[in-house]
Amino acid sequence: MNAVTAIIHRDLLLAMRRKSEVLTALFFFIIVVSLFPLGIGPETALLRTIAPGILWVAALLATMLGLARLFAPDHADGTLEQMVLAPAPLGLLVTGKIIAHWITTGLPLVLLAPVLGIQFDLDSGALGILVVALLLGTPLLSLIGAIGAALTLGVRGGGVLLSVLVLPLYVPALIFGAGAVEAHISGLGAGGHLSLLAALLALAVFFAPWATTAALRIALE
Amino acid sequence: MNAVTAIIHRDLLLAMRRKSEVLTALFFFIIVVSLFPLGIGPETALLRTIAPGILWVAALLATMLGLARLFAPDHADGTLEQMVLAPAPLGLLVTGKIIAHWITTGLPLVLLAPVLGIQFDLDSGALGILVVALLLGTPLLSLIGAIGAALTLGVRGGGVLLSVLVLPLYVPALIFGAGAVEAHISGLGAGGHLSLLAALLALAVFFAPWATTAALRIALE
Amino acid sequence: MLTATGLSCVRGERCLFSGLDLAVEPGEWLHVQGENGAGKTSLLRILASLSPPAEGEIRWENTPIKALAEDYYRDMLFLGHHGAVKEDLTPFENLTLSSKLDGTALDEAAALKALARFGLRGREDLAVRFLSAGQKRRVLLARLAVRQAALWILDEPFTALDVKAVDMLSSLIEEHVKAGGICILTSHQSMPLPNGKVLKI
Amino acid sequence: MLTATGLSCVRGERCLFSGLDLAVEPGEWLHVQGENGAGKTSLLRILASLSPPAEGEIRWENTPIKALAEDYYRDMLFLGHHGAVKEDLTPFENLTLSSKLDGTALDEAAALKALARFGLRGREDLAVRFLSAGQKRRVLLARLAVRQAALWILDEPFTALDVKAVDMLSSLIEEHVKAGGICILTSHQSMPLPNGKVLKI
Amino acid sequence: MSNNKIIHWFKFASPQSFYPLAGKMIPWFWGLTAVFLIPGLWISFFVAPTDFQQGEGYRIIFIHVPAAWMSMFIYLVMATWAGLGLALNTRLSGMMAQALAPTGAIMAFLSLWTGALWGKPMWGAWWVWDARLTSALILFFLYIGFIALQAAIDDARRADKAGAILALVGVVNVPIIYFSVKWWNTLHQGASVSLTKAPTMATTMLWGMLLMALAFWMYSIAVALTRVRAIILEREAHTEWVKELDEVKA
Amino acid sequence: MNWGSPAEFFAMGGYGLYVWGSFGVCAVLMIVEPILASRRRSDILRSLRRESLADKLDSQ
Ligand code: HEM
Ligand SMILES: Nc1ncnc2c1ncn2[C@@H]1O[C@H](COP(=O)(O)OP(=O)(O)OP(=O)(O)O)[C@@H](O)[C@H]1O
Ligand SMILES: Nc1ncnc2c1ncn2[C@@H]1O[C@H](COP(=O)(O)OP(=O)(O)OP(=O)(O)O)[C@@H](O)[C@H]1O
Ligand SMILES: [Mg+2]
Ligand SMILES: [Mg+2]
Repeated sequence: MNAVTAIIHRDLLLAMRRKSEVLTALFFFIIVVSLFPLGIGPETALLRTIAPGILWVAALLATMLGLARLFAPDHADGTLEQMVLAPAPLGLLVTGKIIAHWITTGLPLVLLAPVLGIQFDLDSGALGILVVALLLGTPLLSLIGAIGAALTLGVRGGGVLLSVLVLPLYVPALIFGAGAVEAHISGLGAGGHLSLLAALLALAVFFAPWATTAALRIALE
Repeated sequence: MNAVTAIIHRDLLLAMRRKSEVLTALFFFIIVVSLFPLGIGPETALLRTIAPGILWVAALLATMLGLARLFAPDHADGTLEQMVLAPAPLGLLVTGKIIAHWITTGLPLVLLAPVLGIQFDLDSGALGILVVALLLGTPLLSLIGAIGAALTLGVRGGGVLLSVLVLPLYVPALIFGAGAVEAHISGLGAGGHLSLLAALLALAVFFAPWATTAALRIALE
Repeated sequence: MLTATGLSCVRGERCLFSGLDLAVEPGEWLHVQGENGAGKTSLLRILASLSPPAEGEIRWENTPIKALAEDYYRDMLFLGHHGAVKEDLTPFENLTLSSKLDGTALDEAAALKALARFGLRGREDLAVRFLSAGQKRRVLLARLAVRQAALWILDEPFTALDVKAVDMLSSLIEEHVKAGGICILTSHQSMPLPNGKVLKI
Repeated sequence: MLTATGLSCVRGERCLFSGLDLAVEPGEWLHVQGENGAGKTSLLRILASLSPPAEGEIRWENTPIKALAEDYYRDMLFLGHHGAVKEDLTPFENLTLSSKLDGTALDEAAALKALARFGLRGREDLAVRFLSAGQKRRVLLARLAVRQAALWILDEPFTALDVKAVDMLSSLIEEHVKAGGICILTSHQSMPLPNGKVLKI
Repeated sequence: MSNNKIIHWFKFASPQSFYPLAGKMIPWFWGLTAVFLIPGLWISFFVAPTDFQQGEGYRIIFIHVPAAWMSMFIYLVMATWAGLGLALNTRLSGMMAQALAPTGAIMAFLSLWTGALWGKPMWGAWWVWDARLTSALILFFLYIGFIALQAAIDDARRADKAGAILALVGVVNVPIIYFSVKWWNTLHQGASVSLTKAPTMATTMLWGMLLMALAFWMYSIAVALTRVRAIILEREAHTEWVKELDEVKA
Repeated sequence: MNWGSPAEFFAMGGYGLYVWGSFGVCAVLMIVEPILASRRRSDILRSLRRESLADKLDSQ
């Protein structure tokens, strides 16, 4: 347990050392969201219908961009080798890294999403659902993403390959997440979608650290 | 001139060596475009209106992803130092690298876009305009992107910072590019938008390699 | 005691070595020698359990290291070509955080002392990326000095070090071996330390 | 002839050296020595015009190198800590492409000969990332052998090389200097070559 | 021109002589801020009549428009300083650009914020993706990019140069975004103050806006000078002249 | 004069929230920004003073 807090501490420290990185991930989210109206045009009604989809896709992309740096720097400078050789079980360390990743990328997105939602003229009920859905969804994105990051570690063309691997895996989160908000807007309850999202999250919490660990061991062989 | 062809040759060779990277940029484009119907829902009319915007945003993001790797590997392994110290003017070498980047990421997007356009039920006239707009727009994206890539070279948090720098600069290309297709669809001519795009491209061809070179020299100091 | 029997290593279609046996007792050190590309790094990574051998088995205190897993890691310290230092953190942070990961608590004074011992006085709070090549390696040496491990596996530890640092490291190894530790290392320079065995591949 | 007058170099708030003068004539070589972190790498990068000095001026054949720009680059070859070899390309491709960039055409036979001379026979078509640490450096030595440049600036060129390769490189430098070239290098080992000057910082 | 003259001219561009000069100017600019702000606020709240369409809500205009103007103006000034620094290699220019960026970003933010608070009662939406609004947003992003880039680079000189290139590239972008209004149907009001046409606004409103704009302008100068003094000290911390400063020796 | 009473002034004809929200945030930012800027200067001054003190002690 000590090792988990140590690794979370270290990763947060590193994130603070490059504060700009955390902030820019946020701005990336904002910018991507703002690009769509620029490309699509300004009609409010149209934008309101596609808002949940756009917000979720942007959240997906923002999480994904940070993924490439989840293990790669540790791999490049040999820290990952040292983690494998640390006396603490690798699975725990990996969980710690995923938690730190969520705190630095997922959580800020959740907090920011309502503001962007307002720009698309969503009402307060829809905003609430959006936040809950993201709160369930972003840890899921970090967990799934970690598997992809580990699989593409040290592989040529890692960055883009990573997105090709991970984005299809993100589709369920996208469908249920954006679906929840849309269901709410169109008057159906969002409950079903949200509980499915929660179920996926529970599954990932058990499964993803294990798969990530296995992938990391393979990458280092 | 010899040096330019040498560098294009080398970069294309490297791209072939990691074929997967070129392909995955394409796949990224396809996947991002396909995510939207998933997040937004299947109504054809709605999708048709937002198609140009989505295709352009996806093209922007796909180009941007590859940018991080435009100079970074050369920087990391010291090749960039050697380029600066090469007898050929750095500006020429940089132009060569930008051309190679466009051939490996921009051109495939142009070729693929009509296929994806068909999926969104665009008619053949609109598809033609889409291709022309992308043909003018993607080199512009590579040129502007190169400046951002050079500026963020070796900087902490490079990848995400890069997108925050570059995406706002991409906005004019996005507005005129997507605007051209929309203008055509809504019966206005696309000519105005296209000629603006061409003017921007001409401006960038002169200005961008110079700015990129200056940024590279700064990065290496 | 570390023993390996019948190790072989294949890279691509090339067999780097095969049927390699070795045994190193506590209080001994082993100098792995060979030309560039002979397979020294590959051997050391196999001994550190970072990559599996094509054939053969490695035992630590008579138990196969595969079965030991984390217990082996606790006893072993591997320093490879890569520094495993975070460029964005300071030497001090690097040292304390890596020892936390190793599960040993290191107090501030001990960390500062170890850094000062390796000539990093005044650089404790400078991000590692500003350090010179040799200073980066010195951060690793400080780690070597504070981590309690019976088995050291060091791949070219003398790279980039100046004469004084080479001496410091040599005496560090000597101490470690005298105290009953084991050290396996590669280096293209010769090392005049007692109790050394040489393995040529 | 390379001369530098009143060079000083500041990193952060630290002044690494100041008022440094040097002059190296054709047929001479200069061994820059100093402890880890003394500023050898910084000096070499300044001489190679990769970073500007805080003060002072560098002249090549009596013209300031700033004014020479590309003409200086044509006469000069810099090998730094980083290999400047592409890990994805083979040694052969690395060699031919880098000489194309230098504006010199290198035919296939010459490239293969240079690689073979440095013990890379049989590895010409293996991507560099599979090579051992020493073999990677040997690719660079091959570049040294084929590139015609009057001034060599080499930062720790002996790193990772085995005894045989160190000898080869030494004789390469000797040849170069005998033929009227200039070589400036850093190394923590001592080098018994004729016509050497030593600069301590 | 004689060499001496150049040196004389550059003297003011040196941090050493600018530092005390800025110190002397700051109180004056604060004074000017107050001089414009007090009558400006007075007109905004007590003289300008209620708008017959928008009621009292329109009073936001008295900070919205000055903030919007300043955000664009500061960007141009910042880019000019940055460009000068790149061309002439003067140390002070980069510091000025760096000192202006946060103020510009705050102005851009204020124009967005007040615009949003105005939009809700007037248009019924906090935000629309209209060209004017979007271009203000992009301008804000350009500021953020500039600040983030400079923050990410440790070496101050390198940060200055890199920031300068970005600012210059961005400046090409600003008019393009701004004029793209023409290709878009727009909900937002067009420029109603122009040099060529007679103002369409009530004269009291115009006066209020102009006074407030002047106040914002003076404020920006005062803050930027305060910040540049801090930046000068940070960067020149180890020079002799800083060590000789009274406030340091004390 | 537009206002009959202070209450009317603060209500802003029903737009109080929007008007005061704008002016309030504007005021806060414009008060905080100069404070932060001068704080930045006093921070660096403090460390400079400490350094010059240390120098003095060294030379003694
Ligand atoms: C978030 C929303 C808004 C943003 C980002 C924004 C941005 C701007 C900008 C950049 C300007 C300066 C343009 C110029 O002077 O040429 C401006 C001016 C102005 N804005 Fe807004 N605005 C917003 C909302 C509103 C709203 C809701 C209204 C009123 C219903 C409004 C009314 C005005 C007026 C009257 C001017 C002055 C135009 C002139 O006299 O030149 N704005 N705004
Ligand atoms: N895929 C492959 N195909 C053929 N040979 C390979 C392949 N991968 C690695 N090799 C060879 O395996 C060897 C790896 O050697 P290793 O890195 O262990 O050498 P080393 O003894 O540490 O050398 P150095 O002294 O240079 O560090 C090299 O000779 C390399 O050329
Ligand atoms: N920002 C900074 N602040 C303080 N000191 C710095 C900063 N950046 C670099 N340094 C110092 O400058 C020196 C750089 O040295 P350089 O890399 O030139 O050394 P070197 O002589 O090549 O050493 P080595 O033998 O280890 O390669 C180091 O001592 C480093 O600690
Ligand atoms: Mg090796
Ligand atoms: Mg060095």
